[in-house]
Amino acid sequence: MTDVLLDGCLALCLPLLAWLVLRTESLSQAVVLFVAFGLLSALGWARLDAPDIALVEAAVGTGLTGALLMHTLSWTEETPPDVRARARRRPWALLATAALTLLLGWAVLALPADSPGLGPEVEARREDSGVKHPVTAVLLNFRGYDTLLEIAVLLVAALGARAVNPRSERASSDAAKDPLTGELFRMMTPALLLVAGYLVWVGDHGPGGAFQAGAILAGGGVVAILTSRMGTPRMSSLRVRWALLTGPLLFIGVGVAPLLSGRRLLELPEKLAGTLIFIVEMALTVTIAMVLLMFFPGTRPSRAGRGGER
Amino acid sequence: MSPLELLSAAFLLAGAAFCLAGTVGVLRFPDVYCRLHALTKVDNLGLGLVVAGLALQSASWATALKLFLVWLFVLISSAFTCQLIARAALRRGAVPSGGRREP
Amino acid sequence: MTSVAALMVWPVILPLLGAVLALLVGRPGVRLVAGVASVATLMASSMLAWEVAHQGVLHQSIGGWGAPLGIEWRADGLAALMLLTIALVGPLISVHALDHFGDREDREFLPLWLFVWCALNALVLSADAFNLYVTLELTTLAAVALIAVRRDLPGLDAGLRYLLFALPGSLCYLLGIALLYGAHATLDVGTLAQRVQPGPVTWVAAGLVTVGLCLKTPLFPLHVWLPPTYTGAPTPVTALLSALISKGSFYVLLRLWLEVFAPVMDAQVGQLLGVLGAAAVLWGSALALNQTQLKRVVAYSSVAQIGYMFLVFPMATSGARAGAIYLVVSHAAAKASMFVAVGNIHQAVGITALGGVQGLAHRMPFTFLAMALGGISLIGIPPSGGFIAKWLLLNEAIGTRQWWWGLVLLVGSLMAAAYVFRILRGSFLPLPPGVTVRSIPLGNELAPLALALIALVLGLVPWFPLDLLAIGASR
Amino acid sequence: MTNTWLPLSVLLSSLLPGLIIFLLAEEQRRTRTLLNLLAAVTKLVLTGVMAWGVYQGRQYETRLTFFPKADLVLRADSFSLLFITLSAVLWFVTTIYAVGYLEGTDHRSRFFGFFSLCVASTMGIALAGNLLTFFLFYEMLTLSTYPLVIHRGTPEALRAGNVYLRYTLTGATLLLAGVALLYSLAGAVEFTERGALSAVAAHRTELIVAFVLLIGGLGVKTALVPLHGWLPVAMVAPAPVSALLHAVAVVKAGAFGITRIIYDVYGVYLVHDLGVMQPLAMVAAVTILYGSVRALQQGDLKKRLAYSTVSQVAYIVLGVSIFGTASTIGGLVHLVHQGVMKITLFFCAGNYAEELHVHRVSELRGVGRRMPLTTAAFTVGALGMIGIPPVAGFITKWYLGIGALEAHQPWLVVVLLTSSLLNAGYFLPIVYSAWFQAPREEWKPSPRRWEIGLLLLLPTVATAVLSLAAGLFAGAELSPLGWTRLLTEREFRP
Amino acid sequence: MNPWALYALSGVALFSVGLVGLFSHQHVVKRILASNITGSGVLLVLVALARRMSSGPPDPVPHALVLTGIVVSVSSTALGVALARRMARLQAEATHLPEHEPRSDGEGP
Repeated sequence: MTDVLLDGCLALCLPLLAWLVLRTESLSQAVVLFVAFGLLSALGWARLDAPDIALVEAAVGTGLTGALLMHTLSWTEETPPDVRARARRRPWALLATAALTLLLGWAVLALPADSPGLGPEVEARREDSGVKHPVTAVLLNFRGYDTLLEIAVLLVAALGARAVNPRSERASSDAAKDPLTGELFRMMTPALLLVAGYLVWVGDHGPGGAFQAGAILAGGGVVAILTSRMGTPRMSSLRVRWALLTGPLLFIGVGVAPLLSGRRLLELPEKLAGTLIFIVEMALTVTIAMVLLMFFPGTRPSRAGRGGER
Repeated sequence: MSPLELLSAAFLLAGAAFCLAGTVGVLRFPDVYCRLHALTKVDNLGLGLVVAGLALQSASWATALKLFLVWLFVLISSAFTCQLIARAALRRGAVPSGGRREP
Repeated sequence: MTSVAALMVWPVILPLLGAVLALLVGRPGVRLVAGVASVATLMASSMLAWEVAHQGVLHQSIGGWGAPLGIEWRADGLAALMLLTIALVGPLISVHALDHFGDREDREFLPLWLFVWCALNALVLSADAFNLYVTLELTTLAAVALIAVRRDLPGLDAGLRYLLFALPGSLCYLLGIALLYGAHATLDVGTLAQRVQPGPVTWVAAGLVTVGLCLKTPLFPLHVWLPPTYTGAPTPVTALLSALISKGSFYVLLRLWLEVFAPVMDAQVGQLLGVLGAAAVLWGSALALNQTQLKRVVAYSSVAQIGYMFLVFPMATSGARAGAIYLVVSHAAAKASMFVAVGNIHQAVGITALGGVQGLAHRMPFTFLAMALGGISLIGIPPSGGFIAKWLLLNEAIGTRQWWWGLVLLVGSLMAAAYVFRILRGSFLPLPPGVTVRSIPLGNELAPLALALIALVLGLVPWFPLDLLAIGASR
Repeated sequence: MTNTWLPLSVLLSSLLPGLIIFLLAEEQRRTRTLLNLLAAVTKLVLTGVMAWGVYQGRQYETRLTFFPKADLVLRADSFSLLFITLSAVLWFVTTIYAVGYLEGTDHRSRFFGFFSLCVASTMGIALAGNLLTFFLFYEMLTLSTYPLVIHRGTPEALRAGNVYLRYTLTGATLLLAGVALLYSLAGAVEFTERGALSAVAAHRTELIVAFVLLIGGLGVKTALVPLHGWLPVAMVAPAPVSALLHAVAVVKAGAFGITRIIYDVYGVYLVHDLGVMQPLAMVAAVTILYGSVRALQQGDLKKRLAYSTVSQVAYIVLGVSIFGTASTIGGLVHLVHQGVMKITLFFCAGNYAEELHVHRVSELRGVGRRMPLTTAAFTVGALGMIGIPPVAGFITKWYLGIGALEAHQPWLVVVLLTSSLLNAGYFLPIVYSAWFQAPREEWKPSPRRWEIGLLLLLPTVATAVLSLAAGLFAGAELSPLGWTRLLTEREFRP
Repeated sequence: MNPWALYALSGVALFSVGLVGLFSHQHVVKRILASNITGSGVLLVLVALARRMSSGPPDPVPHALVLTGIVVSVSSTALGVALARRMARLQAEATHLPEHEPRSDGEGP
């Protein structure tokens, strides 16, 4: 009974919150509401027995995205007023939303109510995949090719983001000397590394994996960037490029290597599969962390700083 | 209900009450510094109580330890976040209101 | 598995590897790496096409897991033809881009283009509905980055516009796929084709997939983003967008529609798509006629040409399929050559208005020859790939007793002739005084010509692509 | 025994030089001229060989795969040879003429490139062995003539180009629709003597619709009223272009196409049976009269010749759309006769314009003393157009008249006579004033300049001689008339 | 009603809210937010569909798909935000310093 109440509440709150996010006139409020929305949906994932997703959602979908959007607002405030969000009343919007929801809901309710999906198939072949956690098995082995392309997506986004904002800005050097944040990093860095390593390792048999770990690592880095302790990693640095690209290269190598022995792309030998997946995941963790960091182009120099710059 | 469960329930309820109080504080307090105060101090306490309540119910020590770690990390991060936000506010010239609500 | 099926790996992996290595080597070697990767991918694509032509449809299960669990690749004649098109048209555009961009953009353009190439090849080969989503997204994001690569205001605006239309498109597609997965517990296109039944799930899913892909392609009336995006993007990128990237989503739509949805959908839906296509032809052509900027004329022409492709849906015969694909391929070559030629003109005289072509026919003969040949293909006059496509569609329209689509084709051709010759005829006028013509590197003049010649050759030996297309065609 | 190379070679003998000429620099005058002449001579020789072979009953066919189920066919039959020989001969003389005419002007590489493409397309049209192939070359012809029409690059030329395109592309669209309709009925209809559609003769409605579309499409280039509007406007093109357009390439391609449709696609019996012949004959008759009347009103020499073309080409259509051998012979032979005579007239007009800057009819007074050979050639052409023996035009009208009577359509004789009177009305005054009126001041024959350059004069005289010869030796076996009779007898063999 | 159906309907509603929002707002940030919401809706539907059997573990395939989906949506958000930021900056420079051509990309990546 309480379960249904909780689920119902959550299921109702999510769209309402989403509506609010879009209705709010103030952009910063909207972003804050969006973060709240993300956390609430992470709760939803957890309720649906999807702890992997809850983790990623909380860390990446909400944490990093929220930070990114918040960070952007500090720039787009300068947008001329005519492009600003205008809360125009659109009576058709509500109507359209309702109609669309009904239409889609009709289809959703017509779906079979108790399909196991591909669960049994995954279960049957899980032994052969080299990992015990079914989600990791799907992600890195059964559908590893998706993941390979997804890494390409990340690289492209990082490349694009760096291409348009190539400067790696740090507001002021005195911020870097701030004892408080220095202390924070001294405390956090080992913990972050530990947690990230743990998440990759645990991904073998439980919720966790490269994305979660990469997100954790990136979280630390983002705080460093936002507090001006660190510049955004730059593509011009060879070390950054190696950190970014070792993972993909390794992944491609592991994917292509089976071809040499007459196997198919990404057809990992059963005995080695677990080890190979672990190595690739370790390397990908670094890649993912780097990519996520590259999304943050540093803090905006304060107005006074900008004045001095010119 | 065993005493342990009762205790756990009490912790959880108290934690929830603190969290509620913290939220009310964020909504009602007049300036950014007071709100930070409500957010960090009260919520941390609330979370601690919730963690304690859950730890009492947990099956193993390992789980209890993980719960405790969660609290610890939140404590650290909220302390720093609070500090950072307050400093940013100060730099932008937000003046403590001295307890009065702005009109 | 046979080593032949392993050939499918390389058209996807080589550009990906090339992109990663190009990023890694950075400034000094990026051109070299990209060049090697391009040649290698071209060879891989040709070899695969050759094998398909001789051995028929090829399959491969990635990772060896097999259909419902793993991801399947399928290379039929259509896929082989698309691979060849991408491998011929794309590098020619990128050759033009090399001179168009500076050193800095090169380092970003080349890896991004290789990512686009990888994504498109992956898209063409994939037989997995979700994998198609990932390839679509990879294409989109790489395209956005390419559009904005010059980081000027028009480019950024164009990139954002494209992103914010393409994203909901992908999401609609994904929701449709989610519904299909919910109903049939598979993502494999072939298996889905066997399992779909008429019913609300299929209808709504088909609607979502169609709307999503139409947003990305785009089909009238969802085309509003196209003209500003095509105009704002750097010209080589516009060429890529129009010639190849927009074809990716159309390809997916064609595949899913003909293989999965058409048998269980009401014929009226096909008619609706046809009506929208016809509207796109007329509306796009009419607007192209009213533009004063050279690039906008060519951009609006894309709206119209995409409209033709949608005429396949009401007819839904193998002949119409061949016609639509023929149009996809010849339009890729012809439109790329037009855009690249426009880029040359802009580079030479710095004028973007339609009148800028005045007197240039003799200064830039290859560019204008390319423009003329490309234009002929757009109109659909022989000898050109465009004519073959139009001919096939026209025959199907008559054969299926839907002569009104034939009428649309013919009227559209006349309108196309009007806007193409509007560009061309100005070039015969004498050069206006005060205009200086900067010289263009020979490579930049030859790139559009080579593209136009592809369109021409498509009109001269249509039996080869048509034979190839017939391999693995379902009906 | 079938020769597969010759038809293709005939086509390539102008296509390849055309493509090479594009690549030549403007200054490479000698190379270009040499190439042009070499190509023209090659084509003449090849055509001669092929004509002799066909006369001996040999087969010439090049077949290339196009679609999986339809080939590109180039085949030399007796009808195509009629047209090819005409084109090859006239191309040769026009090339010489054009070299002289364009001496020292801009963009000659472009001109001669498209000129060769234009001839190549005409060759393709003539050799096409099925409807699809015919259509491909027909469209190529449109594209390659457009740059010739707007060659001068003046706003007026561009406007003319627009009109030209509007008409021809609309025509092409109609033609395409017709071709596609027939294709869906009967495949890539091979041109066959006495028709290729007997298998689908039951689809009367479709066949009639297709016929109307095809004739509508071809009628544009043929300049049948009311589709003739482009022809007078296209007069802005340089004289050799006009000559070629009127005598060989464009207008003739249309007339040739109509003949092919009636005799080798539908078959004359089927067309007769469908009841579409009579309306076509009426359209032709109207065109003949309308063209003549309009020609009478023109003060501009080239415009007058243009309207005369409208009227003269309709003779061909009239001939083939009357059911009967004699009229068909008249129509087909006029394909050749009109070409030779009209090209003579255009050469003359070009000579007058080039040498004396005379464009209007009224300015031709006394020109005969200044340019006697040109004027003599003009006179031959004009008399031929009117139909006065022994010039070739007489043969045409004679056979047409007999054909009309054979077909029991005496009203057509009235049309022919009226038109001849009108022809005389607009040609004879020119001839008269050119010879017998006092020359204008500035034309006093000077010792330095008599007549005009040889490159312009020789082709003019040559074609005039040909016009006369075709009439004088009409009885010979290999004369146009003899060839046409052979052809017609096969078509009407039951 | 089954819990999965509740969440699936909620996801569908999110999708609709986001999609309509995407096309009814002008501001870039709002539109990016809307597209994120749309994406969340789709992913929620997928995860809900994985939980349709009341007993046993959920279907892991949609979970993997959703993980991929989240990464893709973060990537596109980041790219969109990067473009928006650059645009805002160029516009700001154009309004603040009209006499200067905003040319500040001295440093390559």
